[in-house]
Amino acid sequence: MRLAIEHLVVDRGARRIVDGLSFAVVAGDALVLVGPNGAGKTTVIRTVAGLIGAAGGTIALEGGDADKELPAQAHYIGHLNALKPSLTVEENLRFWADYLGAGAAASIDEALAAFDLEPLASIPAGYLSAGQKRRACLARLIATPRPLWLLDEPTVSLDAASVRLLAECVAQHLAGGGLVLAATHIPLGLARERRLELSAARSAAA
Amino acid sequence: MDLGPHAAFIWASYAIYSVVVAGVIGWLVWDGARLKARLLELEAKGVSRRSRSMSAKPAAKEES
Amino acid sequence: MSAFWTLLKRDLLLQVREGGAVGTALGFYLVVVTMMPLGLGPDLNLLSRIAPGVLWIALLLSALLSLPRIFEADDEDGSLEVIATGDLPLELATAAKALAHWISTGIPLALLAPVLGLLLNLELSAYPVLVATMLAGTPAISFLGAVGAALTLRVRRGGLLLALLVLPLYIPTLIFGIAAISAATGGPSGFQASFLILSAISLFSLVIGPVAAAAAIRFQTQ
Amino acid sequence: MTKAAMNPQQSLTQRLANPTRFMELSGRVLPWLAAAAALLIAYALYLVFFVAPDDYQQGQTVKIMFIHVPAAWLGMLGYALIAVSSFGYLVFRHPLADVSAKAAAPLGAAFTFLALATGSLWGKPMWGTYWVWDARLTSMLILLFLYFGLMALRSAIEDDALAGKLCAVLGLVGVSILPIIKFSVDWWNTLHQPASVIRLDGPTIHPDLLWPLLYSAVGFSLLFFALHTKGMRNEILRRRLRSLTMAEVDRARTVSATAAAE
Repeated sequence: MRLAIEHLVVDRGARRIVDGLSFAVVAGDALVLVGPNGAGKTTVIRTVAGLIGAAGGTIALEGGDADKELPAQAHYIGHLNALKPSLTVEENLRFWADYLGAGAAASIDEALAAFDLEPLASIPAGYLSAGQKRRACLARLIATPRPLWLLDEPTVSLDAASVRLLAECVAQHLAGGGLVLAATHIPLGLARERRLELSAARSAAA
Repeated sequence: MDLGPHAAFIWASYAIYSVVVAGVIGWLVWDGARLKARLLELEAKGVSRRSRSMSAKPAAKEES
Repeated sequence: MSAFWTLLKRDLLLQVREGGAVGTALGFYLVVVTMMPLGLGPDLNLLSRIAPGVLWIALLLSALLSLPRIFEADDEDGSLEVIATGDLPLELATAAKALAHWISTGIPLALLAPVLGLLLNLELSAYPVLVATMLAGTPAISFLGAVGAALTLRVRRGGLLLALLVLPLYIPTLIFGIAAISAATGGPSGFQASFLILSAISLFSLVIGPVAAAAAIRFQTQ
Repeated sequence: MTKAAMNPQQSLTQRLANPTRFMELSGRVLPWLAAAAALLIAYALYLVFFVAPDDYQQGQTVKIMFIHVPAAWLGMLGYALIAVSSFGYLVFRHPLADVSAKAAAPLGAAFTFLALATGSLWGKPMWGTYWVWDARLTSMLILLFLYFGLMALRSAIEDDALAGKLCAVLGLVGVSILPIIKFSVDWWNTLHQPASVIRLDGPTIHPDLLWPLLYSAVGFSLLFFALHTKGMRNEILRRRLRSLTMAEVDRARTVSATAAAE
């Protein structure tokens, strides 16, 4: 499986944020987008997730499920946690697993274990601390298997131990032939991790 | 001109009509003149359309 | 389709857990209907004649209060974007959320209407008709309301704008809803025709509402 | 009838695909359009006040009809124009379509308002009251609300591109519900009012009244298109101005960045 992005062009209002960006991510590979604020990291990830329409170029998941759109084969972790405060951690997770998985065998217990959430499973998400909420959000990745992970600053408000949990999950996902496209300031500490520098100058000059 | 017993209503109709239509025309002309003046002002400062198209293409609104 | 029911179930569960919204709408309905006799005088003949209109208009206003909540919470916590990456087309997702609004708000309001009818001296024979027409008409309120809610999603203090956008769209529902009830209390029109047209309007909004709401949401998440 | 009148406008818009070309061509056409409108309206007014006979039933007040009917027609035409433009913008993504929709809304609202105002002033001598819940007047009032909604939505959203798209959605929803609203208001009206309501413009209209009305309708239609063209030109200038301002901001930033690097 291979995520191929060619000559991607994205406009936001009157500004061109991404201009002619090309890269590829192959199975078992993690690509980390780095660069200063405003370089377009979030824009690239949101465009791949189908939340922003591209003004030009192609985005393709080669070798993916031909019956599904790309966004339906990807997990999108944005800045917000998409948790309902009045539902428990487990209910939140189960909803997303059922909604996103649409029939696939959900592994809620596994997901709770992966992010050390078992003690919190029956607590409404509204009571959680920021770091715990982030972990509950990330557990979505494990609860429903999807080949492509799109992680936009996944480590926000995570402590060092939690970052290690995330790194383990990412490593396992990659070992299983998954793909990861991430934007992060904090290194995930992965063995195989390519970095792609997006600079504000690059998109402005192009 | 004798407009009969209801002249006031006829005149009022035409008066409202004139005021609104004149208002719309006046506003459009004034708005156009104001915009043109500000565009000329900017161009005098040296901001050309080319300098804009280099850094940011304006959402295909201007040239597509 | 299972994703549709999952989303519907979650929205209903959230309504139960968070409460508030439905209670507020019902309370508002009660208060508005109570204001009518206080404003118009306690003449029971007059009240029973205008009861269908009062009940429908107050119901529209009460439903209007709860419309912003259809998409607002999901937009604020990022759920809407994740919903958009699901297998379920966004049109069906918006339909599920509008349906949840109808079940959680439209049905309770329709069921409260006969109780309020007592306050307005509505003829007893009209009660089954009242509930039936309101159940047939309120889907239009939820599904057209979803369009307004989606259009004003990111507008700060969009509630008033939402009312301005949506109330004119409710006029056909209002006219035929009232006509159907009036017919049952000896009004000038046939009940069946009004009721069928009312249902047709609801079916029409069932189609157009989710499509337009999904388009509006897509434009805003971009 | 409305649709048939719309088609030339649409194909014209398509031919003028490029805003720069639109500015050139419209700049050349606009003075002629305005002059033709002024001449026709002046001639129509001359006919109305000095030639046309009184209506045997309504007397002199029939003079209000010559501006009332065109206003009502243009109020509806404005919404049809918005609907076609909205469709063009959402389906073909043509930026001029959004410019057209935006320029048409205040014009349509103005003429709808005029139709209501003159209708009301005509109604006082005819019906003895300024407002009756006549099906036509009620429908026009609701149309005015739809215009208000469109304009309020556009002004509430700061991002112009987004405002255009959302207004296009609202415009299409509005136009698809408009026939249902019209139908329900007509139905409601026949339900509550006996058939004795005076028809304002029945088929009994005298031919000597018809010609001034026709001149007036064509004249005001030309005026509407002239105003719409002017509004579109203004909107294009406004967008050009905004992108120039943004270019200036960008340039200032690049200059300061280079200075910092050196």
